Amino acid sequence: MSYWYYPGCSLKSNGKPYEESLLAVLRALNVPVRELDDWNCCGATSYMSVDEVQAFSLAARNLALAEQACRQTTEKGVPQLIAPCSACFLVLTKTQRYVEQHEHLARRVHAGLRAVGLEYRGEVRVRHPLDVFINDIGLRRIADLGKKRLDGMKVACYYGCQVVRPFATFDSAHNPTTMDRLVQALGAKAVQWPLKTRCCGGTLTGTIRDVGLRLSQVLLQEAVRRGVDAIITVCPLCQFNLECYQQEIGRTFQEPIRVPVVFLTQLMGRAFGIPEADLGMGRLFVPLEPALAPHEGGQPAHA
Amino acid sequence: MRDFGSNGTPRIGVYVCHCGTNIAGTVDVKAVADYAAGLPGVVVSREYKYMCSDPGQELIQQDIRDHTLTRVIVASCSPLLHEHTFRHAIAQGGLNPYFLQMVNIRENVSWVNDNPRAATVKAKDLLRAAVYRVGYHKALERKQVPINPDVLVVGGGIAGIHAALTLANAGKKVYLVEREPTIGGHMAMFDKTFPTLDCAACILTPKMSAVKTHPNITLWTYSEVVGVDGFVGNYKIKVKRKPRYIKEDLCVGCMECVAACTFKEARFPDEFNQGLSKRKPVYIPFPQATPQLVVFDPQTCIMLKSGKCRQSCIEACDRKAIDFRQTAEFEDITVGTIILATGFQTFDASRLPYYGYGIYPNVYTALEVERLINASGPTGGEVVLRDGRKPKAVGIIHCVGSRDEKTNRWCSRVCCMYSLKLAHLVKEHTDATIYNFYIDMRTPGKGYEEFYDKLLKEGVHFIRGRVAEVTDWARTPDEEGRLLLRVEDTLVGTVRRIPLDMVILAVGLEPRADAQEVRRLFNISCSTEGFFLERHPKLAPVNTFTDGIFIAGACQGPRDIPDAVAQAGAAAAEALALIDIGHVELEPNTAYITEEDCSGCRSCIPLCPYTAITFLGDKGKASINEALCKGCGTCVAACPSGSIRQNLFEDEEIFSEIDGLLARDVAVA
Amino acid sequence: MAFFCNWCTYTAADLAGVSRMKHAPNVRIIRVMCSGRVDPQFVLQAFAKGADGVLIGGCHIGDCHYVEGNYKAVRRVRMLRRVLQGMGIEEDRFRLEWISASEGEKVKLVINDMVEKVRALGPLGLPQRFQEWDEELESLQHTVEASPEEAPVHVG
Amino acid sequence: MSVKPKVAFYWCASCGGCEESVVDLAEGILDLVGMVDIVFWPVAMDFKRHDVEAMPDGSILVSMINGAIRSSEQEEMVRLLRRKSRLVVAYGACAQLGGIPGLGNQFDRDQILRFAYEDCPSVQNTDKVHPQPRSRENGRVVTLPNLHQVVRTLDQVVPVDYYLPGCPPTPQLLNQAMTRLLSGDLPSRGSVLAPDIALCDQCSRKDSKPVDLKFTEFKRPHLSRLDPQQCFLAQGLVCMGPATRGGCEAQCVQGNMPCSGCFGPTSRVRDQGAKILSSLCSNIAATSEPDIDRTLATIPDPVGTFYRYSLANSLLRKRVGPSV
Amino acid sequence: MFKRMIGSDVPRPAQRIPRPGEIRRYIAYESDLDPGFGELIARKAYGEKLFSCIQCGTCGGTCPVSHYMDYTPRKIIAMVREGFRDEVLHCVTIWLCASCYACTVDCPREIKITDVMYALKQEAMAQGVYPRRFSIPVLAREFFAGVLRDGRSNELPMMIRFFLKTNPLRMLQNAPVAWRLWRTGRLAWRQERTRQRDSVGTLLRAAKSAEDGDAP
Repeated sequence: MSYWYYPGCSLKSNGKPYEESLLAVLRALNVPVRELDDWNCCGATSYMSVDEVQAFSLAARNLALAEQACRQTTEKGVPQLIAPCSACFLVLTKTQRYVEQHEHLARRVHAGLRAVGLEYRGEVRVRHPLDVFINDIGLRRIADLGKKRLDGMKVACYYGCQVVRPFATFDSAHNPTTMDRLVQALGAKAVQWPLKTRCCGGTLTGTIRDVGLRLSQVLLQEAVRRGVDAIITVCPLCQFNLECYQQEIGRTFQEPIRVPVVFLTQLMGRAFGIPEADLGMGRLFVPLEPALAPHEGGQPAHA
Repeated sequence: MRDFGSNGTPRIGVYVCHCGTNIAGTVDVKAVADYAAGLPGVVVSREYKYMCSDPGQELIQQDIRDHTLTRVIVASCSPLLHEHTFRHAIAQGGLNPYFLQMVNIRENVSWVNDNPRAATVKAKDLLRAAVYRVGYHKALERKQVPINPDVLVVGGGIAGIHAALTLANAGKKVYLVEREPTIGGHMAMFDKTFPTLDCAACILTPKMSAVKTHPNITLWTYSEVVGVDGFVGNYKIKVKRKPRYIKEDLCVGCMECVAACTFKEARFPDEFNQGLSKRKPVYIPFPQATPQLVVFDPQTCIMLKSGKCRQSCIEACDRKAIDFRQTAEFEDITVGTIILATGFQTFDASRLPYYGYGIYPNVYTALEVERLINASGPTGGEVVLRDGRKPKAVGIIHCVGSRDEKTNRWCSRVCCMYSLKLAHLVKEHTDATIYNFYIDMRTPGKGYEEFYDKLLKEGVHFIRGRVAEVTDWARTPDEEGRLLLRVEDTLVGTVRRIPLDMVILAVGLEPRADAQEVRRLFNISCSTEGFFLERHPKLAPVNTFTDGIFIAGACQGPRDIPDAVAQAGAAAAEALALIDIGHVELEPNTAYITEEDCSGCRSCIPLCPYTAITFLGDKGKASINEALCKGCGTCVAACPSGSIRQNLFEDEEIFSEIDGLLARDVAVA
Repeated sequence: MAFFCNWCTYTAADLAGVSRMKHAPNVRIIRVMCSGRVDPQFVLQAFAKGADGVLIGGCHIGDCHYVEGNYKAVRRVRMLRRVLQGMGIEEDRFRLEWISASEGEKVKLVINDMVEKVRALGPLGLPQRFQEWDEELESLQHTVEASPEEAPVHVG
Repeated sequence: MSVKPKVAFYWCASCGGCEESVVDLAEGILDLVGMVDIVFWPVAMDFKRHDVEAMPDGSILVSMINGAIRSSEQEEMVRLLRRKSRLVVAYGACAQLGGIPGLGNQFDRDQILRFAYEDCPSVQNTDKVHPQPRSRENGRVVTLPNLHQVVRTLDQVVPVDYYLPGCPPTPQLLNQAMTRLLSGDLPSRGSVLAPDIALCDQCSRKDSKPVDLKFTEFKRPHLSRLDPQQCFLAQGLVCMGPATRGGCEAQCVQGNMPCSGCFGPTSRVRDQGAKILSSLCSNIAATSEPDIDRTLATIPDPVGTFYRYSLANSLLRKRVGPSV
Repeated sequence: MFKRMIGSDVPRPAQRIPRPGEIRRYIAYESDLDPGFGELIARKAYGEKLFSCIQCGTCGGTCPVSHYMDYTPRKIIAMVREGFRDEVLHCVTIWLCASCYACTVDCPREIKITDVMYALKQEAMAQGVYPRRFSIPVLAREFFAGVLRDGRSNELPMMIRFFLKTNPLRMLQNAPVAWRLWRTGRLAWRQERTRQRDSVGTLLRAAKSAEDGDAP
């Protein structure tokens, strides 16, 4: 089975490190992926607040493209479309559900697609990397490749909102564990904390700044309070808010805070022994290395 | 076979009921009655406000006399509701009750249509069918089946206990079958009962021992019904008695064996105490357990698991009551009626991770707290946290698992009241600050609202809002190391964070996990939620669709002790009513074979689930035992030469009904 | 035209009524004790007499008040389908549904859905067809009565 | 000597077997001829239609008419005979039930004609000529009877007084019938002159039928070795016996062939096919729809199997629309 | 440290308590309400279930920003249902919703609250009524326009336009982040866009104009 890869806009800009590390990791696991040709923006969340029919149509175009692409290949089976960005993953999944459930919406979306010579049959399966790692590739293979290189490291797995909400397709909406299981398979310790899926503020950091930053801050604070070496995430926006705004957060609330916030795939890549450069480590504002250093060779984290 | 009284053609009386506006509101009853008057054989056709009223019935009886009617058609509500009434009525009028045909123009017409024209047309069609059909009706006699006076009660909770005692006191023989090692059910776990706060044990245990000692009650605990056969008045029951590994007649419950057990320490979670304490492989569930017999748990007893054990228990037992070779035994009994009181189970709180049950040790279910409060419980009545501290602030979350589309949609009815009770008791035991988080406070019952008022006066906090999450996410010094609860105080209109030491989840009531198997076993129905379905929600609340089987207590839906007891009484009364007449009258809708027609092909014989059809070798014909036949008509439909027929559902009757229904369409063509 | 078993589906229909669930007025219900009582002859008779569709309602498999009457029903129905097919009667005109006593909603849904499907097919109208078919007789009778001697010559 | 009662025999859509069965009376036929005056019998004697027309109405005591009615000519003739006869007897399965010709009701007339004159493998008809009801042949108008849209039983065309079932009726039944009719003690009008009980009653294999059949498949006679003693149903074959009127002395069964139902249903059944279907299907073993279908699939042609003789007489009578 | 944080976390008193001496008038006349508003929003938000709300407040409790809202989501639903159209469309709440779907997931009545918020935002934007100090609509529009043009969203130009239109000062506020992003190569200069330029536009127009029977 091979996968189609839907990057979404973020992974081409501030989410670069995510794209780089994800593709590197999949390569290391020799899972072939092909970038979906001529994909377009999923519509994200702000589109919904302008016109939901167009938002759904926009997303549906990508779904249709994936199905078309798969039909052009000789392979059998349902097209698998990997959407690493939470917003994209949510919007694409939501589009599938709603088009299936609301016939009047479906009519419009199909009409739109027809106008550009596309057809959406509802065959494509939208997959999140976590889902693929756990259910397709499997912990064993990942653990074998990882060789416990992260031994003793202590991390907070932060899932954010839109991976398991509103549709808990592959993990619990309230207490997801896929990411925890992954990092543990690599030797790290995932702290149990209640903010795994609490909102990071999303676009509020850009629009209603004080509120947005506050939401990010409480997350950082709680993670630090639980003494983690790093926060692990799978969402470009979460990573952006939690990492890139750390200085602003510190300034705004007069309480400096500094903790690495890295993409799961970066950490995995690190564990797989993939070179820094291929993982976009250099693009981090708060480098992971210092946090990682003491554990190389597996010494305990907080000795 | 047409039996038309004195003169050749039937003389039909048609009566169209308004049912107030229930029917007349949608159906043009006048038009329907006039239409009927023109149909063949109809000599009188009337409409009346309430046919089921006495004047309505007298109207029919008068006409039977004046117009020498030979057939009567009542177009009103569902036959399931009033067929009986009107059969009785025409019988009083001197006509065979089975010369009646009912037309359902309420449930099947007026209530499911809002277009008067269509409804009226439909009513006419149905009526025409009845006119065509009723001519073929035959005079029939109800057949009587003797009732075995013995009763089976399934489930030894308060409902089962009460039903059993009521019947036993009335001099009936009762078999009480309980799955657990002791009777008492959920009530035995409670400390006090709302709103009177009298001690559950004090009012329950006397009844429990009464059951044990009652000469008319055979009590089988640690047993399950595994087979049900037969029909009202004559049910054949098979009961499986699981091995206790002690001889019940010898054991006196001295518990020497428990003391002597190889396991010096009790180390297995104690089911009765909700796992809050430990027990040994051999144990008695709780001090007042009835019967007072130990039971060996095959999952944990080394002897039973491996066969290798010092068996110190055996030496300890001077009555030589222990028998590890014991195996399951089966009892076969015959009873006339059955009362199901199999109770409920509580909602599994771990299904809602956001309340932290199973994640944070100090989140408890209400049942666990009942045990904590109970003097004979794991802490001897001390309400303390797992680490032994006394809680300073306690929150009780209502509606856990209830009123939620994703779990149980229904209101569990008892949670509000038992939460109030727990609030009071916990406060009494700990003097902690108590918060109740409720969506709606539901206290309908004698003295319930007053109890609520009492709690308000006691200074318990009542916050209207469904709690969103329970976490350990401390943000201020006073929150450190405590449970944090986030809720919108919907009355104040703000979100609140409340630090607590103990959270109590008021878990709802739901059907037992095996309710479906049980209802199959007894051939009754379940409502969509999975509780046993009553025959009629208002008029037959303890009856089921299977004659002679009654339901009592929470197996029919969430209810509190007073209601469960009342229902148990009602079920017992229903059973007694059957028993005291000594026989049941069964619908004569049985199948029969006309001997000269039967070719003896035997096709019908395997089709009968009640083995009512036998083959008479000497005659080379099949014949049906009316006593066994329940009148499903499967054999009738299957007889290849049309030689089996069924009273009330003769081929001619149904064919004519079909023809009648469709006659209009033909006329139109 | 619908045949409903007394214990489940007819009760469900009553429930639908009690809960005022409106459904298409085209359906006419005949109560039998069990879906097992439904003789294939009834179904054919219904069609022959002008029904455009026939619905049989019984308890869910395993829930039959008479233990297994509904098994008999489903077996006959499966075969009867094929016979009807052979006689040119569309599949959607004949349907078997399991509806338990508590499923008033389902009664509504099934009836409406079936009425819709049958409406799409248009009327079956067998009685009318029988009449049409038999016109060939009448017409001929006239010619015979009219001119007996001018009858056609038989070519051997 | 007194005037002998007049009897007519006529055949419509039939194979001629019924005529044979009359001849099968063997020497018995002489008694018959002795007793009655056969005034019309196209197969055996040279009487013409106009001879019949010449007779006064009701002058024939009884007309024995076999064969189904599927053409204008047949219809005319039976109407004519009806007028001339006091009694009309539907003689044999085709007249009573439509018989094998009745199976034609699974198709449209055009389909049948197309097959018969074009598609049938044994037909050489390059310019696709179909017979015309009216044509000219060296100056003379030549007419042919019309083929009806529907194959009919006799009583769907004219009132019938009695039915003599069978394909063909047994000489014994014919004898009994004749003697009864001639002796003048007439059974109630419309009755079938055969026992009103299913065949099993007189079947020699009755006792070998197990109580529980639990069919898992249905075998076909030409594809299975048939046990000469055991009940056919027990052997997994479709035997119409249970749904078929007795009176045939179970001849097929004697010949080790299952009953195919030519005597039609008992008086208590309206649709023979539906009834045997109901009985057989109720007794199959499968409980899940797929298994049920799998078992039932072993009956490739339900209509042809259950309605071998009675389709024209069935509740649905004829296929709706052309078959595919 | 906790002190400070709490200080800024708790809504400022001014929001809860009227200024000394200030008297407000709280009363709703039926004539001021819009009875059809509930249905309208329910339809727009695929929210037939909106009417089965039992006002339990789960949404308010679970919402990470509810403590900044003038009306909690629960109250919004109550007001929508009762036709408090103007109050709702002018409120802060709908602009604070970050689409985290917590409420939608937890609602015991399965009300799609996030979609209700979307519907309200659409409505407010259509009516042009929203608090000026909230720039979400502008961002949304910018985003919308950008995607309509390029088929993909391009942060940099979008953000620049966004800040110019709202509050140029914010641009300075964000300059450091922008700078670091650029330094780490996380700010794409190259304009991303779909190959078939028009295809997205055509698609959206067609979808929009497509007739639909009972659709919103």
